[in-house]
Amino acid sequence: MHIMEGFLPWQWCVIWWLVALPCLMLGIWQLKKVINADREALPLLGVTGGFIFILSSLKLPSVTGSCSHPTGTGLSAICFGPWITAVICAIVLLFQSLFLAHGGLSVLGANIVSMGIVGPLVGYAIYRLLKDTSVNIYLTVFLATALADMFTYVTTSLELALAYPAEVGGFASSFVMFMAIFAVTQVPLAIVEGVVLALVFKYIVAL
Amino acid sequence: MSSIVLEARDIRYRYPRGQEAIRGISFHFRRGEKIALVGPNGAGKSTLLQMFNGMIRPDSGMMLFDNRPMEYDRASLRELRRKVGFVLQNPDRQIIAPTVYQDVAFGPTNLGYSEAEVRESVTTALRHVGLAGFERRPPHQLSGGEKKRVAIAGVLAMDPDVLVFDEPTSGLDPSGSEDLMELLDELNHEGKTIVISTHDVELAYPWADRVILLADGQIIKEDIPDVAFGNTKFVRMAHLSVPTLLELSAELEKRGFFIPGRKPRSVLDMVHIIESQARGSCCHPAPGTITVCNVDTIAPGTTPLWVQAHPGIAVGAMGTRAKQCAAMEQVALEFTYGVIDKCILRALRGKDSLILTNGSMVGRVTERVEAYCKESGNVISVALLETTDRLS
Amino acid sequence: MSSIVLEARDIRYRYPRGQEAIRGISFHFRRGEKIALVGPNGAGKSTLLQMFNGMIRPDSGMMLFDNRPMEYDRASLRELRRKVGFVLQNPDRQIIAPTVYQDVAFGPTNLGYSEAEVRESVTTALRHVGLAGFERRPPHQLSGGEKKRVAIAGVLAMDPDVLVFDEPTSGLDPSGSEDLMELLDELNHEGKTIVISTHDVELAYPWADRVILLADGQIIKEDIPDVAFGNTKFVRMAHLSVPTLLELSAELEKRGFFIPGRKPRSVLDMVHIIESQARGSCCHPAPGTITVCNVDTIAPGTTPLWVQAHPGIAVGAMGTRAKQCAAMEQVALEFTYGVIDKCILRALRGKDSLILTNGSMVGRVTERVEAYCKESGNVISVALLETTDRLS
Amino acid sequence: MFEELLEDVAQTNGLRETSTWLKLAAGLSAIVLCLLSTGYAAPLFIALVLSAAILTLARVDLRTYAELFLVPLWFALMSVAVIVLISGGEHVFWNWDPLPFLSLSVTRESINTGFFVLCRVIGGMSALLFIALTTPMTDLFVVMRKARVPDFVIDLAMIIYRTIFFLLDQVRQIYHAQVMRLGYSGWKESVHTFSVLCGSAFIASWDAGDDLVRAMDARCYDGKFALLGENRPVELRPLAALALFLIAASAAVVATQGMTLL
Repeated sequence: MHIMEGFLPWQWCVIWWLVALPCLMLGIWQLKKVINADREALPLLGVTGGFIFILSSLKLPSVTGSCSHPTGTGLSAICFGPWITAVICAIVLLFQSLFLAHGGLSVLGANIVSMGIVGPLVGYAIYRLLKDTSVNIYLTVFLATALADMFTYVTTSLELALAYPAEVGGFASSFVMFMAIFAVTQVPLAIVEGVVLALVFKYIVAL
Repeated sequence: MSSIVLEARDIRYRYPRGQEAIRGISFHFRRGEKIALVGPNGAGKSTLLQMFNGMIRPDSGMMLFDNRPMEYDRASLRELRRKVGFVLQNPDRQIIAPTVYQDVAFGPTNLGYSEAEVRESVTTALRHVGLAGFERRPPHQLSGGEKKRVAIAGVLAMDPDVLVFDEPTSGLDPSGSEDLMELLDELNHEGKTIVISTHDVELAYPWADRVILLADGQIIKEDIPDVAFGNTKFVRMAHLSVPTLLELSAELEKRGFFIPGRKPRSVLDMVHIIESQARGSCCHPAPGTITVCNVDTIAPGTTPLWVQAHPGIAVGAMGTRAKQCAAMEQVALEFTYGVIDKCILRALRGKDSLILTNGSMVGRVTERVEAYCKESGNVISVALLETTDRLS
Repeated sequence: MSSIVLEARDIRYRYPRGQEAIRGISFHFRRGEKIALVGPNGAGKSTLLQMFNGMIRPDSGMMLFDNRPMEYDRASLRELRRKVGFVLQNPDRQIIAPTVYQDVAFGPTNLGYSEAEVRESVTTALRHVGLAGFERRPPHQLSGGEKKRVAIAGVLAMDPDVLVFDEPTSGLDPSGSEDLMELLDELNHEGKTIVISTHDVELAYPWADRVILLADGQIIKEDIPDVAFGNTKFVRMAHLSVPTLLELSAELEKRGFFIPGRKPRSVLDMVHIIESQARGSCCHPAPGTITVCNVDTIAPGTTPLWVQAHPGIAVGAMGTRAKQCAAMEQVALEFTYGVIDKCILRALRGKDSLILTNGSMVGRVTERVEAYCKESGNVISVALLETTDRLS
Repeated sequence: MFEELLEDVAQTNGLRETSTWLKLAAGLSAIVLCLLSTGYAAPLFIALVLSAAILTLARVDLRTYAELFLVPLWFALMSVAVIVLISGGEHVFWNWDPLPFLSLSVTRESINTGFFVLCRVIGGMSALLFIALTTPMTDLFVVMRKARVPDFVIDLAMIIYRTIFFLLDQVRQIYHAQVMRLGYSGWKESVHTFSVLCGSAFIASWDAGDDLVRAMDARCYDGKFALLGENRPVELRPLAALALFLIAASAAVVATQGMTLL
C-alpha cells in the first residue's frame, strides 16, 4: 500500500525525496558497476523489475476490498542487495503510479523509502542473519518477507504520523493511531504474504 | 438424434473499452458431436470458447448447458467447469505443478475428492492418454506432445462431458498431431462431445462432423465440412484457405469431371474418384483383408509371431497404447497415421494389412471399412486377431 | 552455381548434462537458396539453427560462413550475427524495446550506425514488411502476425545475407502464413538466402529448393522436396507425414497412372496430371491472359477503373503492400494466396485475371507462368498493366 | 485479480499526439499548485478542469475514470479520519480520551484540516491521472533521456516495461487455467493456488531473462538502446490552453488562500 498523491504536505515530500536520493545514488553507482562487469546483468535486472511489478499488480484473492499484494522486493534484495533493489523499486513504483494509479509522483520519495529501502533492508538483514543458522530455510523466507512487509507499513505509518502529529501526545500518539489503522490491520496480510512467498520458494525448489 | 448439450442464443460480448468481440452468435452442439470452430486469429474463437465454461459471461443473450441457462454464481460455475473441460493452446500455461501426478491431481483435489479417489482418477486419466508411469516426472522435462497429454489428463481427471480444445495441435509435429487427433477420436468414441478451435483447415476438414466458420465475431457459415469449406466466398471472408483435396476436386469439377455429392475428404476418396473417372470402374477383383488386433486383450508375443507367419503384411498402429505395444514387442510399423485409410488403399491393391489398436477403437476400424465398402461397392473383409491365431 | 554461403563439417554438440543434440552433421547452403530443415520436435532443429549465427558453438567439427571458419570472439560474432539474421519462433521473445521503432532500430544502433542511417534502415525495413506507420506503437498491442513482422523487420534492418527462421508460420492463421511465405519469397528474390526450420510438411514441400530431413540429431535425407518427402521410410523415421499431393500421386502411380519425373507440387500440377491421364491431352485451345500490375508504379485510381472496364475478371494480390493497396482502392480480391497458380488454372479455362503485386515479384509471375507453359505445352500470355491502360 | 494498465488507455487517448512536454507541464505544475495551496478550493478547481480535460479531450470514458479514484479515496478517507480525530483545535464538537496519552476529538479546525487534505488528494490524483491517461510511458522515456537520467537506468526501465506486458499476459493465462480447474475454491486452496501462480510467474520471469539475453545478443547488443527521436512539437493552441490553465489555477491558489470549510 502506498501513500497517494497529494496526501503529504510539500515539506515532507521534499524531505523524503532527500532521504531517498542518496540511497538511489548509491544504488545507481552499484548498478553501473554490475552492468559494466557483466552485460547480461541488465536483462536479468529488468525481468526482476517486471516480476516485482507483476506480483504487486496481483491482488491476494481471499482478502477482497484490500489492495494488499506481495511485494517481492525481498527476493530481489537477496539476489542483488538492497541498494540496487531500491533503484528497481523506484522504477517499479513510477510504473505503478502511472499504470495503476497506486501512489503518486510528489510522494514517490516517501514510497521509495518505505517500500524500496526500509522493506528490502529489513528482509535482507533477516535473511543474512538467519542464512547460516539452523533455522529452516522456508521459515527464513517466511520471516524475511513477512517482516519486510510489516516494516514497509510501519514506515508508511511513520511517514504519515510525522506529517500529521496529534495535538495531544504529538508524533507518538499519531503514530499509534496510524499504526492501528494501517500496520495492525496488515498483520494477517503480512502473514499470508509470508506464507505465500515461502510456498513460492518451496515450489521453485521443487522444480 | 442425441440431445443438445451446449447452446448459445444470440450472445454478444464486448471487452471493456474494446471492440465487440462476439456479435450475435447462436448455435447448439449435440452430445457426442465433433465440432470444429474455424476462423482466423482475432475472429473471437478464444473469447467464444471461454463462454463454454463460464470464464466469460456474455453481455447479452444466453448460454445453455444441458438445456438449462448457465448461472454465474460460484457453485454453478464449479459444476459447469467440471462438466466442460478446457484444454489451453499452450500446455506450459496449464501445467504448473512440479510433477505430473500433482498436476493431474489439481482438479480432483479442488473438487474435494478423497485421497483414494484422487489417486484413482489420476491413474485412470494418465493411462487414458498413454502416460502411465509418468507420475513422478517433472513436466518441464517432457516433450511438447507429452505436455499436451498431461494437460488433457488434468482435465479428464475431472471426468467432463464436453471437452474444449483451443488449437489442439499447435506446436506439435505431424506424428504428435496425429496421435492427438486419434486421442480425440477415442474420447469421442467413448461418448465425450469434442469442440476444437483451430485455423488449420487441413486438420479440421477430415475430422469434424460439423464446422463453424467464424469471422469478426460472427458465424459466417455452419455446416458439414465439405459445404462449409467448399464455398470460396466464405472461406475468403474468414481469411482461410480451401483444403487441398477440396480445392483439387473443385478444379476437376470445373473441368467437367464428375464429383459425387460427398466431396473427397481423404486421399482414399480422391483415388476412388480419379480411378472411377479414368477407368470407368473402381471395383477390385480380389481385395486384401484387414486384420485388427486389440492390444489390450491379446496375449503378449502373439503379434510378432503372427506377423512373422504372414510375410509381406503391412502393420499399422492407432493410438498411443498400440504404438507403445508395437515398440515393446518390436513389431515394425509401416503406418502410424491415417492407418485405416492406408490399409483400405492397400486392400484395394490386393494386399493384406494388420492394424494394432485398443479398446473402443477396434469397432471404429470395422465401421470405417464398412462405410467405405458400402459407398464404393468394394468388398473388404475385416478379421479380428485372437490369441489362438498365433500361427494360423 | 552460386557460391557457398554457410557450411557445416561434421559438427557435434552435447548440452551440458544432456543428451547429444547434434550427432555429426555436414551440409552446405548456397547463396540465394531456399532451404527447409524439416524434422520432429526434439530432432535438434533449433540447436542447429543457433549454430548458424554462433549462438551455440559446436563441440567438434566446424561451421563456415563465406568459406571462412567461424570464429567466436566478440568482434567476429558481431559481424556474423549482422550477416546471419535470426528470427525466433516466438516474436514476444525477440522484441525487446517498448516501441516498434525502437525495436527495429535496436540492431542498427548497436552496430553504431549514425542516427540518420538508423532512421533510414528502420523506415526501409518497416516498409518492406508492410508496417510503415507503426513506428510509435507498443508491441504488446500488435496482433501475432504483426509482431512476427516487427521481429523480421528488426533483423532486416541490419541487412543480413542469410535469414534464418525458426518455425516461421507457427501460430499464424492461413492468410497470415501465406503473407509471410510471400514475404520470404520476396526476400529470396532480392538475393537473400533463406533457411527455415519447420515440421509443417505441407508448407515446406511446395516452397523449398532443397529439404533436409533431420531426426535424432542427424541428417537422414537431403534432397529436392519430391525425393526427400517421397521416401516413406525416411519420412516415417523423421516422425513426419507425406504431403497430401505427394501421397495422392504415389497412390495413383501404384495403380498404374503415369506420373512424370517431377512430382506434383501444387493443385495446378495435379490437375495437369489427372487431365493428361483422363483426356490424353492437357492443351487448351484458347487460354485466358494474365495481367500483372505493379502497385508501386501504377498511378492511383488506375486499377479500379481497369477492373470495371473488364467485367468477369478475377483479381488476386500477392504481398502485403499489394493487399493494402487493393483495400485502399476498394478492389475486391478473389485470390489472396497461391495467386499465380490460381490464375494459371483460370487461364486454362479460358478466363482472364489480374494480379496486383509489387517490385521484384512482378518478374516472378512471368517466370512462373513461363515455366508452367514450357512444361505443359500451353501458351498463356502475361501482360503488364500500365497507367495508360486505364480504359483500354 | 488483474487490474487494467492505464498505459493501454494512454496509448489510444485523444491527446496522444499533443506534445509530451505540454502534458507533463500541465500535470506536474498542477501537482505543485495543489501542494502549495493553503485553501481547499484551488485543488478542487484543478481537479475539475483536469477531469474535464481527461473526459472530453482525452476521451477516457467516465466509468474507467471514476473507478480509478476508488482505491486511493478509500485510503484517503481512512487517513483523513485519523487526521480529523487527532489534530485537535479550539471549537470542540466531540471528545473522548480512551488512554492517558491519546485524546480523540472532532473540532472545527480538525474538520477543516481533514477536508483540506481530502481536496488536495483529489486535486493531486486528478493531476497524476492526467499524466497517466494522456502520456504513454514510451513518450516519457524520451523525456527521461532529455532530463539526463543515466542511460542504463532508462534501458533498465525500458526492459522492465517490455517485460511487464508479456509476463502479465502469461500470468493471466496461467490464472485462467487455474480457475478452469477449480483452483481458488476455498481459503486454503486459494493460498496454495496463489503461491503456485506467483511461483510460475517467477519461473516465467527467469525464462524471459534468459531469452532476452539471447535475443539481445543475436542482434549485436553492444550496450545501446535506440530512442524514438523527438516527441511531437509544441503547438500554439494547446500551449495557449496550458498557459490559461496555469494562470487560472495560480490565481485560484492565491485568491482562496486559507479558505476553510467551516
